[in-house]
Amino acid sequence: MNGDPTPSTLLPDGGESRIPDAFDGEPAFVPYLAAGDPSYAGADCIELGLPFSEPIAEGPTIQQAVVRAMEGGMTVERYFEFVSELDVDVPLVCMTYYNLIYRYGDAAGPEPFVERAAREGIDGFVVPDLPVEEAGPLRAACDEHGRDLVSIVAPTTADERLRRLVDRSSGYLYIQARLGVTGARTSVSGRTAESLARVAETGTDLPRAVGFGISSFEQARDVIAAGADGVIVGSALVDVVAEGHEEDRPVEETAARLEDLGRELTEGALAGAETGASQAD
Amino acid sequence: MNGDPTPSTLLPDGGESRIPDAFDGEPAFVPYLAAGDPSYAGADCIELGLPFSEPIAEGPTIQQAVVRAMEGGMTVERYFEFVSELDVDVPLVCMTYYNLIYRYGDAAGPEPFVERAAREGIDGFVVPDLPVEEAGPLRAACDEHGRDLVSIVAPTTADERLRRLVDRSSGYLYIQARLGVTGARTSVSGRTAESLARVAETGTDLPRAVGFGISSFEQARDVIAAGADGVIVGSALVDVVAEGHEEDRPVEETAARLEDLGRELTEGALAGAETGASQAD
Amino acid sequence: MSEHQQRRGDGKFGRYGGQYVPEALMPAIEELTDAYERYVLENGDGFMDEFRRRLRDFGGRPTPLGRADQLSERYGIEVYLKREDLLHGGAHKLNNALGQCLLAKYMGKERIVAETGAGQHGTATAMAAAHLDMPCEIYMGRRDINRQRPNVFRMRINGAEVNPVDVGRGTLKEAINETMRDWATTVETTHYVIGSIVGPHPFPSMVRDFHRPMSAETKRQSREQFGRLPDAVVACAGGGSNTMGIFSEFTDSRDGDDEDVTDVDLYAVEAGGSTLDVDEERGVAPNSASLSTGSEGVLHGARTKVLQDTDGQIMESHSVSSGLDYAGVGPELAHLVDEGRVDAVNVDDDAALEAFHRLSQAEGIIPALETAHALAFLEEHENPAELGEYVVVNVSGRGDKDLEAAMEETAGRNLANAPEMDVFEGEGLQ
Amino acid sequence: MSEHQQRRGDGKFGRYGGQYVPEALMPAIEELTDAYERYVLENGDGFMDEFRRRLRDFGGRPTPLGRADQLSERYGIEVYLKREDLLHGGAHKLNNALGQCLLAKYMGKERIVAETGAGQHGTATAMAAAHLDMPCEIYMGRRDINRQRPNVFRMRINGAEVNPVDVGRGTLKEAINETMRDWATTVETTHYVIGSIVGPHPFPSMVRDFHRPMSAETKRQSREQFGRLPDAVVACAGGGSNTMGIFSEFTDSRDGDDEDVTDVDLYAVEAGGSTLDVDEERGVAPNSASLSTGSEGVLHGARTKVLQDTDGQIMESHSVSSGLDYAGVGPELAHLVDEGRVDAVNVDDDAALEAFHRLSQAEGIIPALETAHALAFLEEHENPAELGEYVVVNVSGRGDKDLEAAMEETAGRNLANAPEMDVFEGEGLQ
Ligand SMILES: Cc1ncc(COP(=O)(O)O)c(C=O)c1O
Ligand SMILES: Cc1ncc(COP(=O)(O)O)c(C=O)c1O
Repeated sequence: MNGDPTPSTLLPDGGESRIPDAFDGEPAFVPYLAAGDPSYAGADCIELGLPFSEPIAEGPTIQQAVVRAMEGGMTVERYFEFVSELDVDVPLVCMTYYNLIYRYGDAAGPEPFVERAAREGIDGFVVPDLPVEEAGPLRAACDEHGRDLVSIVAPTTADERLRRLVDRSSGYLYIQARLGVTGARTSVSGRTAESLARVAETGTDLPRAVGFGISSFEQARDVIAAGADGVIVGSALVDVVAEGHEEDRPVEETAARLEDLGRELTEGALAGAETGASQAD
Repeated sequence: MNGDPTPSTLLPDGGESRIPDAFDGEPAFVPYLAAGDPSYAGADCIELGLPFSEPIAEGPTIQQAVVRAMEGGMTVERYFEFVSELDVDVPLVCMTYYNLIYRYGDAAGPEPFVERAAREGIDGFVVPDLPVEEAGPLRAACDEHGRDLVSIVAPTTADERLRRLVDRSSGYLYIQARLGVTGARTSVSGRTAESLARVAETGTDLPRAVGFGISSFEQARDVIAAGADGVIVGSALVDVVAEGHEEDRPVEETAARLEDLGRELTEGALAGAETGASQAD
Repeated sequence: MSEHQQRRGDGKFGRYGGQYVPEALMPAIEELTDAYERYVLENGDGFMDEFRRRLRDFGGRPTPLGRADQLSERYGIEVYLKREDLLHGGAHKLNNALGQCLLAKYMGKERIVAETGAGQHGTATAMAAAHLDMPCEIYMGRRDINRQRPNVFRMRINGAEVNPVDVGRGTLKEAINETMRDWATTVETTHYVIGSIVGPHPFPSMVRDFHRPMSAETKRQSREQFGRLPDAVVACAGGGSNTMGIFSEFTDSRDGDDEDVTDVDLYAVEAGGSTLDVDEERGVAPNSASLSTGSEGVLHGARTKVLQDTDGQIMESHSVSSGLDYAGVGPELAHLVDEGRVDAVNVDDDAALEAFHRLSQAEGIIPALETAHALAFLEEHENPAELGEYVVVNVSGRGDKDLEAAMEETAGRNLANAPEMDVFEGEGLQ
Repeated sequence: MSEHQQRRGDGKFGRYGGQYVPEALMPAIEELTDAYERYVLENGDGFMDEFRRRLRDFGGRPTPLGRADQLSERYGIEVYLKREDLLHGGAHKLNNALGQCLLAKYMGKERIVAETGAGQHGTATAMAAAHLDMPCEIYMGRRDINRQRPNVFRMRINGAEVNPVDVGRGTLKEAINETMRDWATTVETTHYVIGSIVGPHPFPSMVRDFHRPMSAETKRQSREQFGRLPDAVVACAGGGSNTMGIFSEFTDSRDGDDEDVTDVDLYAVEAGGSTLDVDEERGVAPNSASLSTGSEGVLHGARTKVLQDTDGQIMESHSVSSGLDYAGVGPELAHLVDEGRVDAVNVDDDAALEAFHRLSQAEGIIPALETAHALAFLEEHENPAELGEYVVVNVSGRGDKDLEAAMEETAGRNLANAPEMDVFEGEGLQ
């Protein structure tokens, strides 16, 4: 395990992660999309899912997206091809499970995957089944290639553990809004505010993005007001894509709807920033 | 248990069993019929079945007859009524299972049944589930009412046991032609001859009637030739009755067929008697 | 009369018992009686040693005695369960099946036949015969075959032939008749493994003795676990083998025990079916409570209590559990009830089904429907505390064989504690 | 490093093991690790005493070790069977289910969830939870639900909820994913009872320890019955819990035994399915032989041997027995195979079905289809005498749950020793 905490500001040369910039200024809007779904403009950073056959941390919406993608012939190779062709100028975070990272390439271990991802323009990683205890080798590979490894902070993460975790994260902290799996919900757990406060107490500089169940103006507003630097929105968007698939809508129509929902959430986040600022007064 | 063996010649007064007469002279033809079946002329003695719900010693033919009789409403009372109305002048043997004998009347025990049977004109009893060990009370009741209690001799009955059994029998000995249950068969077990020889060795005066599976001229001939004094024919006759029932034949037609079969068997028995006599020469 | 002679007995239990069988079977019965005395009572050729070893290594004896925490709380007494459901095959039946198959082997018999009702005795016999490498045929009523399909599968898989009996109602009674017929034909080479403490002597005594380990273990385990004998022992009674098996050490004190084993109250719980009333007209008893409502008669080789009409015709019995669905009962049990040593009680189908669900949910043990009757007795009792402080219930078998039947029977009733059934009917789960 | 610390371990077995779970679960995993060390390893609050008592009185331990007379003759060696089929519930699974449910109770958890494949772990968990009065939900793939209906019934009857999992192929893999999701939501009040020696630390070690009595008893019983340790122990491997359970006392000599336990050869028999070849294109492995044909990967919380394609996507596995139908295997077992301490072998579906019928007919024991794989290994071995004089086979479960499946699978094949099937199809018997 790599004992050196590596904050995101300490990136080696050979291309730097663009993630820190995404959280500069106004609250960031971070959509999660499965690779292959219609791309999204208006994002400050994109989490791009690489589907794994055992998505243990996902709710039904993203599970279905995984099934769709895999039936559509998605492979690790195609994922990288898709990423390299992607025409967006925001940072890209690869969200996937550890086995795909571990297995890639000829040598065992995460390095070949990280090397390739860096080459294709991926700035960082979120790996839901890789707690800090097992993250050493991936952290080392990220350091080597100047990529970020985002940690997830759960409502159940106790303070001592939180400190260890903050120390070893880079890019941003993914604040899990509630227990459970991904999926759109109508209200945000009161524990989100608690988590944000506890993170603040650690004194970390890392931006905090809140995800798990964010789907509306109000939710986006509330989490930003509670001190978050950005909102991560997954299932709510994937639902739009899924509906488009089911009802055989033209890609542009789905893209337009995604844009609408994105706008609503961005506005919520802005409203939250104002409340937060006024509360801070 | 009644320790006194009671040979059939020692009958108290108040009506005597007519069975000994049936075996005087020519080989006896002893048909078994379920009570209610068309009566049979030409018999030297009739075994009249009183159906019991658990006919453990019967093969399929007589089991079916039992079911038919019970579904037809046969009860112990009707059996006795039937017997009392029966217009035949040969001895009648009641063949049934012990529970019906034991349960009849107000007092427990076989006496009331035997008393009633004697009154209605029954001369004796064959009870397939009553070995000599359990026959004491019935033997006593028979003695009291001058009835015979016929014992069954099985192929498995060893010599010592055979002597005990012969000592406690009256009327005749029912020589079981083979192991198993009642039912018409095409050949007679070689063990029949053996049984007859073993019975002869006991020096008993009791007539020997052979039953279980006798259905043809040849069989009747063979058992009589081997030393039997009569043949008991059950399932072969009951088959004729059953066929009549199935095919809805008029009672007279069935009666005529019974008569034909009876004649065939009687002739077989006579033929056997001649062989036996010539062999004895 | 020496201890030994007393144990040997003459096959009579008071006014009950005896040997009411066709003459053709008597020699086999005598041979069996000799073998019983020589091998079972006198441990000839080390028979009982081998039997006990096989009961342990093949059968899984001793079975546990375990406290039922939730039931104890519910009834305010200490309820202990004797776990015959854990015996190989899933019921107490193997004790007897193994004993008789082994005895048949010692006697030089080449073939095994048996009757079965619920299929438990049939499966136990098929297993024991396979274990001892003997060919085996089982007679089973057509109706029972349809009610207990998994057990039919099991017998066939163990290599036994299963012969359907179509006569009559196609239940246990008819299967016994048919097996007797087979035996009467093949008696010289074949042993008939009777499935309960019924039939002619020596069967009732012999079957009881093969089941006696239940009782001996219960005595020992009670002392180990709560320091004394129980106040009461409760068992369901069909033919009565699990009953006499677990009662036997408490009905006499032949082992020279200090404690008075006869202080232990014994309850035989019969199947009350739908009602204790009898339809004399149709010859049907909608129950199997021969101890409670039957009268003296002769059935299947023994004088005992039977369900019969006034003529003495045996009635159709009924119970939600095939294994209790029998019109007779073991002569020794009938005698002990007459003597007042055993209390005959009964519970109805509904109570048994509720008890089935209760034990399953409260203790994590799915009992056979037969066993459920014994458990229902506690629930039906007005004041279980009257039974004493420590009560042992004999869990004679497991309910795996009864799943379909229990679901079906449950669906038609309004039981307080049944799980939602829709999930079983294809909606929820299929 | 003290003995104790060595036992405690860090959750790694050579290159395998670890804790690859979502952050939200890590606190629970840490809490569980503490509880494992405190209660299981150090017998805190007398946990292990209570566990052993309940294993005995509720579970039926010790299970017998019995000589298989007919198999011994067939193979010319002494074959002994360790009878986990006699454990309550019908498989070794209860050891672990009871241990974890009891641990959950000691930890103050209020609710139990579990996944199940064949339904054996689900039924064991439902029974253990009912026994300890805890609410319980079981996740089960839709396909398995249809293949193992009796077990679904049993879980429901024991009061557990059964939640069908419709995703994917609807087997064990998907059920595990779904249970993890439940746990990730309810982790504060709920304990997830994993069904084999898989998953993140401390599960593999803890589940092994709960199954360890199999091994300890086998050691003791072998000495009692044939005066020494066996030459070989054979067990089937799905996740590997019955394997590691019966192997564990032979993989180290920590009890200070005189005898060299490591002389005992250990065989883990995997499901060879229809063939060992893999359809990379479709992502399907028509077998479940992850030890023999899998590669290193991370699945369900641990690094281990898994069936996966070149990308690292987990493949669909296959076996005639649902309980072996899993694409991974316990990390400790993977390690022991790498080390050469355990031999990984496999037999195909046909051989397993034949062994199912062979044991049923020859010994009167109907094995689970999983277990049948271990038995088939003897038959498939070119020269069983090479295995040694005394061979113990772990009979991990009984086949009652498999009757329908076995009949169906048998009907389609040309097996040397299957009983006539027509009798089951309604012609002969219905
Ligand atoms: C589980 C179980 N209990 C009880 C019985 C009733 O038999 P007995 O009264 O002889 O114990 C049976 C009969 O099949 C049974 O299977
Ligand atoms: C009887 C039996 N044996 C073996 C297994 C395989 O599990 P494991 O490899 O963990 O022992 C199962 C799983 O359901 C089972 O039911």
